[in-house]
Amino acid sequence: MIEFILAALVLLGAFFTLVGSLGLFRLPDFYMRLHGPTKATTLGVGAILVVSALYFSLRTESPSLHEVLVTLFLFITAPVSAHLMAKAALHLKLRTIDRTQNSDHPTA
Amino acid sequence: MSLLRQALPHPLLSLTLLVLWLLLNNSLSAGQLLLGSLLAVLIPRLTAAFWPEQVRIRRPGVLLRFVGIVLWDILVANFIVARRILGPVEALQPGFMRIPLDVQSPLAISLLANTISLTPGTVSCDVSPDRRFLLVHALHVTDVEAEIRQIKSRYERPLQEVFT
Amino acid sequence: MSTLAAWPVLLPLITGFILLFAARGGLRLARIINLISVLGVTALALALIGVASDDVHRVYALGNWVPPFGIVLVLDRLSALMVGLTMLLALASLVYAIATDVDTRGPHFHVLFQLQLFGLNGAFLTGDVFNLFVFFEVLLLASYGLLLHGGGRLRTKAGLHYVVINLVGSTLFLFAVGALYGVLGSLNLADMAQRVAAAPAENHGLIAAAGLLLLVVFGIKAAAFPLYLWLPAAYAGTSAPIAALFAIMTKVGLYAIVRVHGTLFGPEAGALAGLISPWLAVSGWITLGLAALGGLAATRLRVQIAYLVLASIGTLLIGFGLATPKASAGALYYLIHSTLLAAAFFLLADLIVRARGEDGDRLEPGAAMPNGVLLGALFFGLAIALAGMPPLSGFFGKLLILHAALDDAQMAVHYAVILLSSFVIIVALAKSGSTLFYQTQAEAPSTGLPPQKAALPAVLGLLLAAPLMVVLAQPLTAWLEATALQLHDTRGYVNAVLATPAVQSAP
Amino acid sequence: MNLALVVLLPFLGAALAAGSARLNRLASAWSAGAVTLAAALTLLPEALRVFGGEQRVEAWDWIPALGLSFAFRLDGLALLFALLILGIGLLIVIYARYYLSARDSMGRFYAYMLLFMGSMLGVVLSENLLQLVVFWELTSLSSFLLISYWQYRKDAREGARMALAITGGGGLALLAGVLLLGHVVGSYNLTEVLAAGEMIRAHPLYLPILVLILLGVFTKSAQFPFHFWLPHAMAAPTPVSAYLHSATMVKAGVFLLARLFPALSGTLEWSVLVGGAGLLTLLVGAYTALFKHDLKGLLAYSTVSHLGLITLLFGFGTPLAAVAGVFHIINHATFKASLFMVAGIIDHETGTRDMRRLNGLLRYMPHTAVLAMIAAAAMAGVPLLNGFLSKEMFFAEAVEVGSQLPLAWLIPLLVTLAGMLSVAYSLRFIHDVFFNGDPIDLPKTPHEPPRFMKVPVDILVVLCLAVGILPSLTVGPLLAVAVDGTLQGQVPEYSLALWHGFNLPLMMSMAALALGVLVYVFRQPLFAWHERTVGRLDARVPYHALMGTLGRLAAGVTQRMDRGSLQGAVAWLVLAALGVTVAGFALHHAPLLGMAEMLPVDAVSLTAALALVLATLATVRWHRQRLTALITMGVIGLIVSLAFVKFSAPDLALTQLSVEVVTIVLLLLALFFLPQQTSSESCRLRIGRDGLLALGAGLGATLLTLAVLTRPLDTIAGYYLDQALPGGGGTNVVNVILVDFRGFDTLGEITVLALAGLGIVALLHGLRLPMPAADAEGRRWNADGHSLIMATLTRLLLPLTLLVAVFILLRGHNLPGGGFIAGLITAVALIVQYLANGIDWTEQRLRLDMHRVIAAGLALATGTGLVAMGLGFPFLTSTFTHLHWPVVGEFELASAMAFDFGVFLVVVGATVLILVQLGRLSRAAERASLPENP
Amino acid sequence: MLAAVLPYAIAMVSLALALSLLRLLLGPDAPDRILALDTLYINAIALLILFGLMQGSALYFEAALLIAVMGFVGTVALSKYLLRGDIME
Amino acid sequence: MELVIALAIGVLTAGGVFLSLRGHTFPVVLGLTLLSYAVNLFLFVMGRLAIGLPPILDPAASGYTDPLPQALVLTAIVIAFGMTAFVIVLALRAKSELGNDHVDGLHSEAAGQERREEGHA
Ligand code: NA
Ligand code: NA
Repeated sequence: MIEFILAALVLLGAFFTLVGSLGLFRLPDFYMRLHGPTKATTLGVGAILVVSALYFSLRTESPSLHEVLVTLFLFITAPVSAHLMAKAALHLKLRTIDRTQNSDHPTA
Repeated sequence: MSLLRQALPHPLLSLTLLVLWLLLNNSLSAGQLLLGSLLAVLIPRLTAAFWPEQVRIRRPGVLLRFVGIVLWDILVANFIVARRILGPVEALQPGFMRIPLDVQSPLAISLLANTISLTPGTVSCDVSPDRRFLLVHALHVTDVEAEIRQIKSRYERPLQEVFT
Repeated sequence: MSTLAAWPVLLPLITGFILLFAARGGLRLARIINLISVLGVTALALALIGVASDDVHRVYALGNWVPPFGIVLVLDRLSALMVGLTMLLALASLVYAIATDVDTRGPHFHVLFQLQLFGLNGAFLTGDVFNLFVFFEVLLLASYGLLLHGGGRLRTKAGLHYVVINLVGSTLFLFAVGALYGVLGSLNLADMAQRVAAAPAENHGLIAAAGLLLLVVFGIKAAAFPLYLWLPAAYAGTSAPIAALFAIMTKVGLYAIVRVHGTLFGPEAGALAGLISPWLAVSGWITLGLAALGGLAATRLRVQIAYLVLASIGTLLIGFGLATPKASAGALYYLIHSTLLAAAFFLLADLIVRARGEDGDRLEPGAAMPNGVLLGALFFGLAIALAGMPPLSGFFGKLLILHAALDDAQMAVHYAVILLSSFVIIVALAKSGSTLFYQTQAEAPSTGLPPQKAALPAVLGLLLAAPLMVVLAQPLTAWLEATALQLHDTRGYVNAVLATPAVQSAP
Repeated sequence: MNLALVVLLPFLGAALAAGSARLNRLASAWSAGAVTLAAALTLLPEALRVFGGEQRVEAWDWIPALGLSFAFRLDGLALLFALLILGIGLLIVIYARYYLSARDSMGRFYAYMLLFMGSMLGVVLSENLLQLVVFWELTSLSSFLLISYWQYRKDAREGARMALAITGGGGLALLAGVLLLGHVVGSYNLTEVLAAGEMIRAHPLYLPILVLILLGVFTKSAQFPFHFWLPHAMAAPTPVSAYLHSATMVKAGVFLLARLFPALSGTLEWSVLVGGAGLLTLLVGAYTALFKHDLKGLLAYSTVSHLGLITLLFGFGTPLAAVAGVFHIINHATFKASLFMVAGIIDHETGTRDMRRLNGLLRYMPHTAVLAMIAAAAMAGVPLLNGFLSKEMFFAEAVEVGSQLPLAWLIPLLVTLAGMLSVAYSLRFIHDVFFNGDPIDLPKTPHEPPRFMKVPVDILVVLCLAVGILPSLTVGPLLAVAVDGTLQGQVPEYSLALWHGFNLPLMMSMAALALGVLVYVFRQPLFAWHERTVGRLDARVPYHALMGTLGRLAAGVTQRMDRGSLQGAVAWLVLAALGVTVAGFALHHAPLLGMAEMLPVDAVSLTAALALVLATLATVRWHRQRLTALITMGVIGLIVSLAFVKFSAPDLALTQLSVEVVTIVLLLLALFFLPQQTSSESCRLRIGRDGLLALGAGLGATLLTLAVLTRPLDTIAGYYLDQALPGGGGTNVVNVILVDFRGFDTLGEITVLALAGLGIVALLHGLRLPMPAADAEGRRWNADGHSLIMATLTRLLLPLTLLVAVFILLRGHNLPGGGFIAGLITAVALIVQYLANGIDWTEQRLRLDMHRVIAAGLALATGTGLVAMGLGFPFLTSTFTHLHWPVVGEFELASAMAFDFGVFLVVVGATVLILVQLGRLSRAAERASLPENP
Repeated sequence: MLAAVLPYAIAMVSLALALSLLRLLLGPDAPDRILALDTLYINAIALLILFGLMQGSALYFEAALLIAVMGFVGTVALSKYLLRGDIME
Repeated sequence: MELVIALAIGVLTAGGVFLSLRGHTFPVVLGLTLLSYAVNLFLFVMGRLAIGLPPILDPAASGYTDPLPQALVLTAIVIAFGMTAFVIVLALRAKSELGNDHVDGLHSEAAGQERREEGHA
């Protein structure tokens, strides 16, 4: 059972990681692409980390929770990265796709 | 009290550090506890200058609830965003949103921006220089005003309650 | 285990960080600390030459890990000689730098100076190929700092070229060392030599390629053709005391060739014995030829001296390329001579530039110099020495190499190149000396200054080597012959290093 | 000891003369005279023993390995020359004291003079041939100094350089010849060499030896075609011309011919080379001398001619010719030295040496005129003078040798012709100067010189007469020992009688005298013809052409190679590396690849490799868009880190990742001050060349890698794996190697880092660069300096990151991590504060002098090593122990950890120092008002 | 079971890596490339953990942690460069 | 696998050499960095390729890869970092002293003239 959960979680994590990159690859403007990695990857990596934690805890029969730290750091740093990249894109006045609402984005 | 303040300028931080240390080492041994405590005291003191102001957490219960909501939202958001990414691009209605800010402390603003970036289809892009608005980009938004209200009630209010 | 080999390396490092601690203590303190240290290590280095004269390889196993597993320092005649030479140069260079206030023209001169010595002495003493790489990097980075010390247009450009070329060189070094490790499985020079000798024939091509790649690396440092292009501008562009100290820099490359290739591809190396000799000879011929022409073509004195340094390298390559103890002894004699006197010449050039004022070191007639007779006499002496004319040391060095070349199959080429280039150099120096000192414009007002009194001992001290090496030629050449014999006895080296025991307990 | 002293005394005297000139102008003249006398007196007892039939040799070891000994030899030949050098030297010392004017430095003159004297004595008294070469070159050097004595004169400077180039260059050839000669004989000592003539002449190296030595001889003795330097050496003060360029130095060449006569002569090669050069020189010199209007020019070419005569005599190769040669050396020295002194007196007293202006001086200086006439007559070979005797012997030998050749009359005819010319120019020297009407427009009114200026000439002229009239009584004994020394005992029968009967040589003499007078009488048409034809030739032309070609060659080659181009230098370097690698494989006929098994490829690795290749190509393709290239480089770094993980190197992965981050920040800091785009600079040709080099290098690296990886590895690694735990106390073997087995490397490595920091501080010192006000597209920079969100969240991160750093530091000995990685993490944590909050804000909170942190790190790392030394173990010997504390439990303490902490400190200090110093650069910069690349 | 799916997971993450790289190469603007690099770093974390699971070794965890701790610094610095030019003021 | 690694090293080397031969400082620095990647990988694989055998002692380990090249590469990475830092700052200094960022401080036409002034021929 636990094996099954682990396997499913691993595939889920890998899937979200892939989706994040897929978004990065296929979405039409920078601001939209920004969503792929900043989100999908958090869960993608998160799920894989959970598997790792469970796997090593079970294998060594002592809790392996340090994986939490990776998630913690990612949760703090990924938004900072996204924020600065977006700020840079705004500064460079990167084009948005036409249907973007408030694309004149009243200056923040 | 002041002696304690000197020894532990940021007790919450110290506690966090101790927990993190034990997590890092995957161990609860006495030695690691001792070493972790030592670091939990030392590191905040070494970095005290970078944190001159006290971080006060008013309502820990609200905070915990907030964290739970955010984690749940992240989980859900991933599926939503995944569907949107995999779905037809033409169906997406991206847009910018200007969220008026009620929270004023830098930490609270930052945590709000952070939360927004981590949760459903939104990324914090910028804070206005006067700290009165947060500019957010949404991957798909149909009703901007509703979305803004949702964010303010779901994330900003709890944060305001915790950090004032 | 004798700790003697360790101190010439450790003391400069220790002085280095003491100077860094004392950075707020002011220039005076830094000068005193530096001078005391250099004096002390010089005395030690000279004592080590005496110690090493008993023909024993003194192996120092760092960290008490026996070879080939740990890093060893090996004090023998040759390494002692090189360290001694380095320290003599350092002393003269430092005295001159202090006397002329060169050390005030930028921060950290004294720390860089000491760490330069750390790198140099380490490179001369180490018995480990990768450790040699590390010390090369130490001495290079220190040399970058010193070379650029004081700034200025030409200096910066020359420095940039020197740095980039050496960085590419460092990459090659790692390629070569890596390949050697990949095929031999060891980094200790003695152990590698054993493994080369025992290598199966199918690995010979790979070993040879890696060995020759390493030769290219050392060739950059040594400034052997076609890798010398950094040298003229670098030596001509930097400050005088640093140019003087750099006289040892090219010798590090030569030393590395002699030590590493001499050991790896020495007489015991079977089919790979003597791998590099033909390469050294050809490179030496071209280097020497180009250097002589460069010296003739130079329109600035310091560029000309830089080409004289290059000429000495060409001669040394020929000498070491002969690969006989007799030739090596001669080349070592020439090495000592050219190192000390090239350094003296750079210092003198600086005094001449100072005395010529606005005329600088351009080889054009200028106003008469204050103390022109003294400077002219010193110039004449150094020109004779470096052109290899009697009665000073250069002639005898060349003579020793020529004499050793008599038995070589390529004797005719050696002779033609060495003698023709000597001729060109004589013509070049006669021209520049005549222009600088004879062709003065009496009516032009001099804008120059007389030499600083405290700077002269540095020049004279180095210059003294020229007659001294002639007068003391008998004991000196005897010592160098023994050194060359020890150098060519690779079996002795290998056995001594690999038999080093660990220290069992504290005495 | 005496012989060595004879040679060394003048050298010591040179210092004395230079020094004493500071006291008194004339003191140097007195000391020079005294030293010369002292040397002569020292020689005296030795000379007497030579007259008694001995050959004196003194030798001390000098460089035994070389066969070079400090050795002197005195036999008849050496004695003859030594006497000439000292005797004429003394006369010159006296003469020069009056010759030199008040503004000439006497100290310098006499010092140079004595230097020369010592060198010349060294040449003639050397027993060891290498030592002879030493002194030989010294004569060239001292001659350079003497010719350029009046250094403000262009002709003096150029004449000196020419003389040095020709004679110094010849000296180099001589050196080669002597080395070969000694190699053949097995010794450089004359005693052995002179005894080995047979063997030398039979040796295959004989011809090269002969040619090389003759190059030395001919250049020194001004033999055609090297003769032209001598007339230009006449720019020297006349005493120098008299001494060096007639009596002594130019005789060094013929001395060597005489010296090596027993060893080298007697072959066809010898006769052709020596004789041919001598004959040509004899004729060319004599002919040219006739047409010179300059007194010294005439004498110079006459000297050339007489040197040719002597050379020709030695070239004849017969013992009798050698006798004549030695005899003529003596005679020429006496009459030519006196003639030069006369020329000097005339120059001194009239202010010119131009024979077209000098006329009728007999009236003004009768005494001098008489001296000149006698000496000139000796030169012309007039009977009752010494020149006649040796010339008769010369004619006799010419006839004798000529008779053995196919055209028996040719040589006698040619030498008679030379005799005729000699008579003609001698006559001109007398008639054109002392008679021939009145002086024209002289700068000074001529009169007799001071008494003592004439005394040396008096003495020499008396000698000419004495030898001419009573040869056997005067020169006889000296000539006898000299000939004995020259021929090493094989002395032939010869007679010094004035009258040998009415024979062919006498008729040749008479003819020469008569024809010479005729030529002089009918000189006008001859002079006119000469001016139109031969006079336009200049023997210097080939020399200047050669020197010009050499100079152009030098400039051309140097410019082509050393063009100050970094690209060229790097291209050479790459080419060299490629070349030797290929050669290494090619020359050893070993297979390129080995037989070891390879690992299978998996899809992920292939993807990663493909990504690496793409990123590399992108970096190269976009290197001109610098930011883009920087980003693609980041990809490469990441994939390299992943490769380290894949192939079992976690420590490396951690290190590479940390370094990557710091490098990006570093390059961005710098990029701000550099153009953000590179202008297109390379032409197609260069791109093609560089592309080929790059391809070659890439292919080379690939093959080299494969060559190694397809072979088995037998390494010392097993030792480290075995010893890491019991010996080093750690389970992370890489870390144990770094801090223990090879801790010395690490010590060097952190020194490099420290040096980089210090070097950068030095480089940035005083550096000011304009700061662009806008980016590459001309957009002004964003106004918001510090993002609130970033600042707040990174401050939150600081303690957390430091905790991670401590974690990584402490576990390094046993698990991936260690001081270096921890140091980089710490540095990055601090750098982020600088990025987010600015330098001022951060520095107010971080009061650490990074110099001291570096120093402390180095001190700690070195200190752990020194502690071991203090305990009697080698530097860096480590120790560790496992402690059991109550509550805490068991833990390990290792000295290597202290070392690693030193590493940590240096890394933190150096990294922060480097980045922050670079960041600070914008404080010193002025904001430019306009973008750099509009 | 885990062992059976790991190769697929790794393949997916590798594909993600490739897509990110493509975006990096395609751009078109500097922020796109920076974002792609940032994503590559995150992908690498996933890959590292998966590799650790595959090898059954915890030794690769610190590499992932390090990326989480320091990976954003490059992104931040690059972005700040676009914004201000002077990244350390 | 060895072939893949060898090719990767080759491509990095080729790119590094090509960029090192450029005429402006920044591309040269990039080239040197590429070269250092190449050589670090090269040096690393000289201990041969091994998957899942990190040299961390563990009773359960099935074997270890050669730790020595790893230690060498670590040293080499650090040194290369120091060198890169130095050379990039030197590039700034050169730009300040020479007026532009060409490695020879000038554009080709002026080169000859300047060389003569520098006294090389
Ligand atoms: Na969101
Ligand atoms: Na800045």
